[in-house]
Amino acid sequence: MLRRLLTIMLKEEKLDFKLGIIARPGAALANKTGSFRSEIPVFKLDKCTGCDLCIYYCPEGVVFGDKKTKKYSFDEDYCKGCGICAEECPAKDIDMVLVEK
Amino acid sequence: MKEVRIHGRGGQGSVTMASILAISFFDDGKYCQAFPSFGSERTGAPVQAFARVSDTPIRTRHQIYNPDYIIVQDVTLINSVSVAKGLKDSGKLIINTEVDLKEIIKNFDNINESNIVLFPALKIAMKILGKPIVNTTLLGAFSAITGEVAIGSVKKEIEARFNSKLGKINADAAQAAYDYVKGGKIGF
Amino acid sequence: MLTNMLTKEDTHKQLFTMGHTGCSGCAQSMAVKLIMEVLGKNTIATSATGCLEVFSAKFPESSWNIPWIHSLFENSAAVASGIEAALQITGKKEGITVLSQAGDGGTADIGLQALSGMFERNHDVLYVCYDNGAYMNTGYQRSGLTPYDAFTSTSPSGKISYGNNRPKKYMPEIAMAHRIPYTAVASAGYPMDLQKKVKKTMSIKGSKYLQVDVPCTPGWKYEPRYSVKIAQLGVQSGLYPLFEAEYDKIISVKKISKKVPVEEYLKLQGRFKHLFKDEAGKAEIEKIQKIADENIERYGLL
Amino acid sequence: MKKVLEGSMAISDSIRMAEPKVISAYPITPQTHIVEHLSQMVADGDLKAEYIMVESEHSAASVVLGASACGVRTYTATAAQGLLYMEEVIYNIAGMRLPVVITVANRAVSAPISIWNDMQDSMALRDSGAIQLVAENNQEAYDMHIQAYKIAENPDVMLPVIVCVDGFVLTHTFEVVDTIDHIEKVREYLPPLNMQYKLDVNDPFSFGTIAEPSVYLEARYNLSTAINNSKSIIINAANEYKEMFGKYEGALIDPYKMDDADTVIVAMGSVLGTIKDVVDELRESGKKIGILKVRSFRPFPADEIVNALKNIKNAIIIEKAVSLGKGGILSCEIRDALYQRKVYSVNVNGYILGLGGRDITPKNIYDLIMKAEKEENIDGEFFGLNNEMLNKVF
Repeated sequence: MLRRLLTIMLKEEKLDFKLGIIARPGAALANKTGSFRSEIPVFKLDKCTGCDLCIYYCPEGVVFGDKKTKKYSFDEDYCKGCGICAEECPAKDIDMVLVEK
Repeated sequence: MKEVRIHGRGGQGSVTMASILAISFFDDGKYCQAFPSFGSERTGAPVQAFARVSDTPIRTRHQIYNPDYIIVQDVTLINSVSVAKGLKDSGKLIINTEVDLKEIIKNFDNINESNIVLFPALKIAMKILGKPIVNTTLLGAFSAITGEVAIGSVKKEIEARFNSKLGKINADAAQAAYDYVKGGKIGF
Repeated sequence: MLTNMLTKEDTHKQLFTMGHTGCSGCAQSMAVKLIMEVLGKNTIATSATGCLEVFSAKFPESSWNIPWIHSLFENSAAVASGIEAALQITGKKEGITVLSQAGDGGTADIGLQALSGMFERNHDVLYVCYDNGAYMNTGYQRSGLTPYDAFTSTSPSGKISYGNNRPKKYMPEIAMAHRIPYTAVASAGYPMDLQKKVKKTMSIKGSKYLQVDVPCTPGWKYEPRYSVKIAQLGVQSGLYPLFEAEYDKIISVKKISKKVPVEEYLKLQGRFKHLFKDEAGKAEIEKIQKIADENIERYGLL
Repeated sequence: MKKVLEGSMAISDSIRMAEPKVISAYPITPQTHIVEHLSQMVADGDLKAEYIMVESEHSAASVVLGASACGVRTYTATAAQGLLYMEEVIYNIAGMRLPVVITVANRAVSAPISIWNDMQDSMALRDSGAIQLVAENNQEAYDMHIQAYKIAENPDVMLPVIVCVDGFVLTHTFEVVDTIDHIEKVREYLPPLNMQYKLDVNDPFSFGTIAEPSVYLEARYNLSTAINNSKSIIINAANEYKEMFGKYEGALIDPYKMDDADTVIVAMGSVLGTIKDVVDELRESGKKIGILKVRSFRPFPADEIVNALKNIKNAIIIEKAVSLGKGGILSCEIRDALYQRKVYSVNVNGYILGLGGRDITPKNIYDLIMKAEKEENIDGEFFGLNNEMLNKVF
């Protein structure tokens, strides 16, 4: 936290902490929310119909893929493992598995 | 420094009168101040307004307790308000009325006949303005009675305050009042 | 709203970006993401104090890739009014959406006065109320939009109580009573419908009110994966009618495709579990069913 | 040009000169005349601004907050309960470093409800981070508003400025005010607002983010430093104004006949005029008495006040406000400033008077001086109490 703060205070000249609590756009990307999860989705890419619902429904916006090739994936750095994608997948093509590390 | 207190009722234009008087003093090259009795004005309720004039800048801001001049816009106020309170010995109490001085003086203790000036502002206002608003008329009378302010300044500021036609007839009313006091030619 | 292909890099450029600290499964963050997709980068947003503000903008981080401001709990609409006025007077309003956001408490309770003022002045602002039915940011206290019988920490069920004893305030109708050009109710359960409504607001000048049902996993007490399912059941049961209005007239409703009893909706949520304990609870469920049936009748949902 | 102007007119005229783009206010006595005049100016096209008629002071402050965050010049005015209702927002305006100018037509606070003048309202905002300047007369009220924008918008300040103008006593009083004839000169003194950070779709930033314990202390320190450092900018603003317009009423403080004084009256606002008349009279009778006007209450000019007072015998503090449960506010701060700088030789007596519009006459001031010179270490004593009223049974 402090290190990130210092980076912004010292290196990012555009932000003068002295002029108030102002944050750079999209700076939240620095916060890897993957630590939130205990389960992780597995995109089986078997019965996928390319409906894109997993993209629509993902609260984090971490799912990406290609409607044509029906190949979908997600950003492990940020996925919080909520399981909505698996629950809502009409083809039941996503499984949630426990993170075991 | 000379101090003026104006008594009237909410809606009679006492504050307007005080401010026009102050600006007229300013036109005469004096320093001035005008302010209302602070608070919310209610139509019909007794109100006061104040004005000061001086050759030097006016800094004090207290209300006026010992005025040199008191102007009473509505004679009925003398029944309910101590309009003459604090008048200086050399001061003038100017009352808009047509009632006889002998009747009026009964209402006051400790005040000499020589301090009181009765002036039929309502009659003049009705004749010239056609309505019972006497503040501008009284300003003309004040100029003539006290000599503290030039009638030209008073008329100029009355005209500046209202729109052209209204300003003109109000200035006429002030002039008529001035002439009346000075024994002018208008026959009332 | 989606292109055929979305890459990982694309996802990092979203206007409401990942990295926020919303709960796992948060339907509100889903709604914000969907709304920002439609509105695009020429948007200036305000947020009232609440979950969204806290989880999206923790200094020095921010999930907002647009100009965004938080001031207070009750003044999101007034701050947005000021922004709109500043854009108008400087000739910069054209092509820019002013988005004012708050939760249900910041909208229907403490912020109602400022919102009413904004509506009355008809500022060209899209106001979005993320309705999760309680003060979730402070630990699930009751708000004016808490549904009947829901357990919250200040409307708990108890020996003589079945939870919140007042019906949900009809906030969209309060908005409509202001005769603003557009009022709509949407749900996180129906993203396309939500985005369609947001798109529509962009072509309307004046105040727009959009209320979005956003289930809350810790507040409603359900597993994160059910956020969409519960939102859909809210709509399909008739408890959360989705409609659009122009001025004071409803112009369209989202019909219920497959009507479900309210019980289906209630039983998935811990905030209603006290209704399933005894006979008296059943009577309460019937009352809730009556609310749903009245909605169905009133809005013509079937 | 010299004109006879009501205080409210003078203020609105100087606001017109400063050309704010967004004005928002909610009417409250005795601020009303100011916003009425401004509304008329906007209605007549004499001031090109968005005038937002809001439903409350809270929203008035919120509207100017939002507009100011977009980088445009803004204005609002209020009094008493209205200011207290705005308070929450003003703290935010300060914390977010937005240069809003706010007129407070000083009025007593409830209860009991009183529409009349004292300074309890603005005093309640003393810890908000807003700069507070106090006007003595309508001339100063006029000049001070233009200077307020200059101070607020200085890149090293970026804070709201509250201009305190005694309600009724100044706002409703007509007197001679020397106004500026050419708006171009004001534009020269007060160049267009240019904010480093603002709400701009081409350069987006997030404002008002949450600060965790690891950040908040530093954020408040920076805010505190900014307002403390604004002293030199207030002085520069007054000096530049003097150079350009030839008018000067002091910057942080303004001494009056203090050179050889052994007794000095310290006060703020319109009561200074009445005090000056009394002091002039006492001077004529040979009394070594002077006046110290405090023009900037926040930032508090502690060094300047101590320098001015350190060699005198008696300091008499006259204030129209009270800190309930403590006593005098100005007197307490002056005593603290002297003590902190190890000046123990000055006898500080603080008195509270004129609350709720109680008229302060020259005789009151004279009596107070005579009484104060015989007393020691008075801390916010109520002066002028009507004992009969205190114990009356109605």
